[in-house]
Amino acid sequence: MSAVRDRLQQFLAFGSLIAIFLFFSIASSSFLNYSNVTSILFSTVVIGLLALGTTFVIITSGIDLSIGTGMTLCAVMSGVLIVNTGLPVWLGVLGTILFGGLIGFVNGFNVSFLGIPPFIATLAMMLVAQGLALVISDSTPIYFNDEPGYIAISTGHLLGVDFPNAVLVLAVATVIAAVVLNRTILGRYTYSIGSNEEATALSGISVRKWKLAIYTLAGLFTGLAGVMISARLASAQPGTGIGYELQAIAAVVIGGTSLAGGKGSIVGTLIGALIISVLNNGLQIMSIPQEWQNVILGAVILVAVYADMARKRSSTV
Amino acid sequence: MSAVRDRLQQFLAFGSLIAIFLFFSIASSSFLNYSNVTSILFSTVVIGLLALGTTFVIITSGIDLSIGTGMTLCAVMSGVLIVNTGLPVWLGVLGTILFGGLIGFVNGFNVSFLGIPPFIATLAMMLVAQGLALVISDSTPIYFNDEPGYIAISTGHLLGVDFPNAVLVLAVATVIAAVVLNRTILGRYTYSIGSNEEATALSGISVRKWKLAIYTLAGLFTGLAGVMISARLASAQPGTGIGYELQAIAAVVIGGTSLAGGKGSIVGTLIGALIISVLNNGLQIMSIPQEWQNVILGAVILVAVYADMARKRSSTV
Amino acid sequence: DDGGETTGGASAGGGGGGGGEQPYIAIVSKGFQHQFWQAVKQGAEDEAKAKGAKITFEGPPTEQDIEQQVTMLTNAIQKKPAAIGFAALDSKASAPLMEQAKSANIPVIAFDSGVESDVPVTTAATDNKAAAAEAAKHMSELIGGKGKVALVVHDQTSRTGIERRDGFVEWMKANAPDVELLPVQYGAGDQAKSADIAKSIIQANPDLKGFYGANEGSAIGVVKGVEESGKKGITIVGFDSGKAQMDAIRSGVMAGAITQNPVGMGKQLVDSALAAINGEQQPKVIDTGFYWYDKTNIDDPKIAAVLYE
Amino acid sequence: MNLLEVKGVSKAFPGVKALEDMHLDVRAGEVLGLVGENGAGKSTLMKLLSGIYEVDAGVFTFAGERYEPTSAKHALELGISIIHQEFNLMPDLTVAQNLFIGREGGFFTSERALNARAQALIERLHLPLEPKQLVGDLTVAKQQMVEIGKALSYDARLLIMDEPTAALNDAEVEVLHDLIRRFVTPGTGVIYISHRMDELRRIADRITVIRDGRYVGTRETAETTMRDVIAMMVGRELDMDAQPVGVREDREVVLSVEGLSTKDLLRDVSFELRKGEILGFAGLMGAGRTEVARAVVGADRTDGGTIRLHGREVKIANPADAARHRIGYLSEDRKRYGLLLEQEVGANVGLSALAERFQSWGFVKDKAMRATAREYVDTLRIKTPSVKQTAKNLSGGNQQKVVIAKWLVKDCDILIFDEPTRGIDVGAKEEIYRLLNQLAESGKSIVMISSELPEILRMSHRIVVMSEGRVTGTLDASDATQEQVMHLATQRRVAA
Ligand SMILES: Nc1ncnc2c1ncn2[C@@H]1O[C@H](COP(=O)(O)OP(=O)(O)OP(=O)(O)O)[C@@H](O)[C@H]1O
Ligand SMILES: Nc1ncnc2c1ncn2[C@@H]1O[C@H](COP(=O)(O)OP(=O)(O)OP(=O)(O)O)[C@@H](O)[C@H]1O
Ligand SMILES: [Mg+2]
Ligand SMILES: [Mg+2]
Repeated sequence: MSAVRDRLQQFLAFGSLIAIFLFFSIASSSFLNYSNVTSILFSTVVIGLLALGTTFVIITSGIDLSIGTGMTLCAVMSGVLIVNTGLPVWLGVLGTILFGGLIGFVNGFNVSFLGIPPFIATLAMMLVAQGLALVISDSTPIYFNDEPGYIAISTGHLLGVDFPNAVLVLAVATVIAAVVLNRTILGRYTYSIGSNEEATALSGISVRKWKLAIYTLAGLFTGLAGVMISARLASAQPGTGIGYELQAIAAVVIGGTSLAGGKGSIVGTLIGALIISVLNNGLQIMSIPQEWQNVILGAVILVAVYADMARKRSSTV
Repeated sequence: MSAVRDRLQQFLAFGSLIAIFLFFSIASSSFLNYSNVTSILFSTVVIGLLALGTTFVIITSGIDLSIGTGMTLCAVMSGVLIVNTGLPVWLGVLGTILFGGLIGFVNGFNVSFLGIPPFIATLAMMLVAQGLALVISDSTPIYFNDEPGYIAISTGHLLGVDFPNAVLVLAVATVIAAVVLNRTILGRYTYSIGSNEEATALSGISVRKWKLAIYTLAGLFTGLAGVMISARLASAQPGTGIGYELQAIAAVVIGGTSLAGGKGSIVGTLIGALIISVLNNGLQIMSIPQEWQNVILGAVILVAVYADMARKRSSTV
Repeated sequence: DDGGETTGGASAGGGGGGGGEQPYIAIVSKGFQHQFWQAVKQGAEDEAKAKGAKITFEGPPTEQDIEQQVTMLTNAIQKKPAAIGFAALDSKASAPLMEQAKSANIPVIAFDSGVESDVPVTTAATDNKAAAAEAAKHMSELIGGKGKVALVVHDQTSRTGIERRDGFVEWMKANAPDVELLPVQYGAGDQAKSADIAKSIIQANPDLKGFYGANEGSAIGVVKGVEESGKKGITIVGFDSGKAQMDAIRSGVMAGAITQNPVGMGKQLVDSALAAINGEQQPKVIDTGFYWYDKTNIDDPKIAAVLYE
Repeated sequence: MNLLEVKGVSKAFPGVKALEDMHLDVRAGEVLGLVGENGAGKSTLMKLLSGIYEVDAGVFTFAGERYEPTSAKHALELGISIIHQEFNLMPDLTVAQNLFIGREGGFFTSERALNARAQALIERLHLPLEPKQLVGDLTVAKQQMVEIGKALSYDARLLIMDEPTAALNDAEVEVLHDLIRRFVTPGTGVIYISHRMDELRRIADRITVIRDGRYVGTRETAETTMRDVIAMMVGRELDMDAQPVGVREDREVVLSVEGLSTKDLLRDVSFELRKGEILGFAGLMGAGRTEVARAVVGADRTDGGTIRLHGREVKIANPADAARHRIGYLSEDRKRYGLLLEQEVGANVGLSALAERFQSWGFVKDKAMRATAREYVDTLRIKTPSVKQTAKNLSGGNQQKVVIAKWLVKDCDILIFDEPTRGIDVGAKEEIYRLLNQLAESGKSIVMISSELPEILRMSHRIVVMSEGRVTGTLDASDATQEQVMHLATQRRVAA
């Protein structure tokens, strides 16, 4: 009983998510129904995937600014592989995810072997990916309209009843991320490096190699996000991507992962991402004038995090 | 002699700035001349001011995401005060800068008294400021065309010969920031808090109050940036601002200030801001196709920081 | 080879064949990555090639980046081009730079929307407000003059955003009293975000009759949102072209859209610049026009010529 | 008159009663020694006195008045100056800036004036420091000196020192004791916490003993023996004669280091380590012992020198390489280089051996890891409610035991222990000595760097003495004396 409560309280903003959800359910009759809830989940997919990957990086006390445009570059790559080159969908998807891994690998190399601060290394990658997406695509969207199998990855209904596959993908990815972070040696070292990098190194662990692995892993999620967004839009849009990184990082941080490293959880990240999309959806459903939406969004995020922190503080000390 | 060299090497990217500058001077005949150099300086002003203020925050190991839209809100405020209310220019400018201070004060309060992580507190402020700028201005630009005195703050020529006042403002602001950071106890406590917040508190320093002061100071620079951008554009543009925070933080970090706190310098920040604007200017002057500009920008930032770090490393280890 | 001469007013197809050194035209646009601006760039590049001129084409990443555009224009002036093409994000903010260009003896051609300055030799633009009014007219006809209509616009402060919103809203207010307009929502032209907005609107307004998307990203986003929500019978009217929008129109998901003539605008821009370099007289304003297209006329050669994929 | 009185003070943390009905008094003009096992509650009491924690129950009386500390600032203003067990320094600031933080005098600062003030203080207190050095670049011992200088520079009435000598060797301890004696006047008093009994005998006027958060008793130092005090502390008699047996001359040389140099300090350092041997490293502060250790395990770059394992030359570029060659290094600075403060005890104990002992197919075997951690919590008597406790909530000495456990869990052939017993109580020390002997018996080789000469003399088979970055002699421990070691340790480098 109390163990369960303890586990829940670990996740900084869990109570707030519930509160926000309840508020909208009461405030608007259009909020709480099957199709709106699935559409909230659906709209969480891309940010959610990016946030999952970047949770690892942030727990090592790094940061990844390249996920937004990196995702776009992956989407373009997917277009090149599947539409332009004509690879079968499954192979193209695999290739795209691996390409995402490559982006992460380069970030990881720059951070751990060249010793560039993560902010700069991934900022540089953000710019490079943005440019390359335009160069490779010739600044033109690549359309997947002739690849229904690809589009179905996002909007198909494996589980029937209007439950889009994209949500399934997010769910599976979340489980994988949680298992990797909590149950594997990679996850354990992620926390160790973030807690005390020097102590970890002096414990005989090859911190550089593990960091490389962690950034590469984050890159795989970027690749998957690239697949999911291009499948949803049935096109790779080379000019987009900027801004997604901030939203994903925000989801991670709202979910209780500390930018100082060493602390964080996958469930927290998912909750953070959900808080953002529930708020966006609820405010729109309630037809709040848009210029006020941001004001309210900001205030609610502040209150949500504060309330959960206060609750946590009072219950443990 | 060696003291001078030591001082220069403190600034992570100084050598790189010189190298980049020399490269463009040789590569393009339109680069090295009085009017282009002033125009580079001119284009550095806004990012530079934001970066100056946020240097303090980052040295405390905080971060300020609200500077971009905060600046916009200040610009709108300036319009309200000067154009709509008809205050004299000097009073309006003062009011705007103080309003920036208020934004910083609220950030500081949320961070130090409510204990909200700086990323979240300033993210919330970023959203709120964005919304308020639109609400207050009714989503319409406010024009200063009838206030030549205001516009002259940016584009006038106090020093004659095509040397815009904005550059002067940046220079003065840099000196003030440097003096505050290096020669006052506010600066000392900025480093101290970033270096070890707990130890600073245990030394009998009221960390919360000083953090409040530091965020407020950063806010004053945001207010000044709001004045400078609206004077330059002869208008307050309520929809702008997003993206400036990332550029300003990038300038700070490229200039050698660590996001982990405790380390950094004003001169470094100025160099960081200059690197970004020299690169942008040079690439445009050389008529590099735009899709390649970002690729090159990213790569050069990486190499610049790496080169300077390698140089530094071999000299200290 | 592309037949369609520019629409609208008189155009001065300038003579300047490329003798000796090619004249250099620096073009600073409102954007770069969007398909609309890519089409303008395409038109300009083709024309420059044909007429023997050299161009560069630049624009800020979003239509909010006014300061960045001003800096781009400053840098363009530094390069001492033979002429400058400029699409102002804010018609007043760049006025001082116009003077600077003038004192450097560089002729300026404004395009897409005007500048509040008499420096530009000519302005090659379309009337966004009139175009949006045209969209409103078609929307009203399509839904029988009554019902709820929602607007998804790319942003609330850029000129194109404002004009494409206001043109639509004002026409409806004036001519279709029974059409109820929902509060305008802004999706930054991002397809995914616009789709999410569209779905929320559908949730909150099950009786929604029509959707208006004010640029390509918004329009396609609306199409996605409607498709994803599974809701039938909503009339969608869009703006701009692009393959996805054309497909949506062909398949009937979208009723129709307004397109401007970006390729023609780019072509006109280069023509006017060359004419200005040669000191020829030109009209102050050159209207590059807009068109309503739907299933019925999409393959019409005249329309097909102004659409871009 | 009593300067400070503590009455009925209790403090509990989740799962731990750190203090219960504690009482104690400090007389004006005396040094009160405070002793107790690791986790007895000493530091907690000091943190209550400085306003870091709030008491659950009980009262403090300071100089005759009720004292309810609200913040560190409050304590300082009343004249209570504290050196905490864990350093509270700003690594990015200079020595001078650290010494006078909060007392710059005026809004504008002058570096020159500050350095002059610092220089004056340093000279007055005979501290081996320079005002302009960055504190982050100092060794632990020098950082400790900065803390001492800072605490003494306040015009305090009560000076509280929580294990100020844990990182110091005998010569520096003497310097500190002189400073303390000069500090004590009829109006001032000192609380001195230490695990070193010989030191307490010399400096303390009275000794108060606490056990498990409760007051046990107070003795006049002159009228008691340290054996009694220890018995009060641990509640039993200690068997204190663990001794390594026999010299290991005949054994195989496992590690041989030749001509090791670094850019900054080390010059031509050579030594050999044999199988089953405990090799002590002695030297004064800054002699370079830590630097040798770090260079051997590849934590710092070297400028020359060869390392041979079992006669074969090896390249060790980083600690991971060292681990691959089964060499482990325990750092003298547990907080900075040893612990994952935010992680649980189990994760800390299992960290080094994670890859080889506690995983299969990449999945962590948490049960096995916690079970092992529990074993070591028992053997080393680590005081913690469970192995899931966060490391930072442990007392200093218990944290030290956690890092020791980390290296005991990993099966290394060569262990380099840098100040392994720093902050560990007498009883637990004996336990650790016993374990080290056991390891040596079983054929492991141990380098033991320590600033406590008696410990070195008692535990080592042979002793390497260093001074100013060079090895000045190697002694056979069976006939080495304190004087011999000190003689070698103070050999200056001959000026060129
Ligand atoms: N913040 C905390 N949270 C939980 N438990 C704590 C905390 N601080 C101290 N404790 C516990 O309180 C007890 C007393 O700790 P304290 O640090 O006072 O011991 P100590 O006597 O100073 O020991 P040492 O000699 O090892 O320094 C220990 O069991 C410790 O684990
Ligand atoms: N992490 C470090 N960073 C910078 N300098 C260091 C560091 N560690 C040691 N030094 C320098 O190396 C010198 C030797 O210190 P070292 O710690 O090796 O001596 P030691 O014999 O272990 O003495 P101590 O008892 O002080 O630990 C010191 O003068 C110190 O300035
Ligand atoms: Mg203690
Ligand atoms: Mg040492």
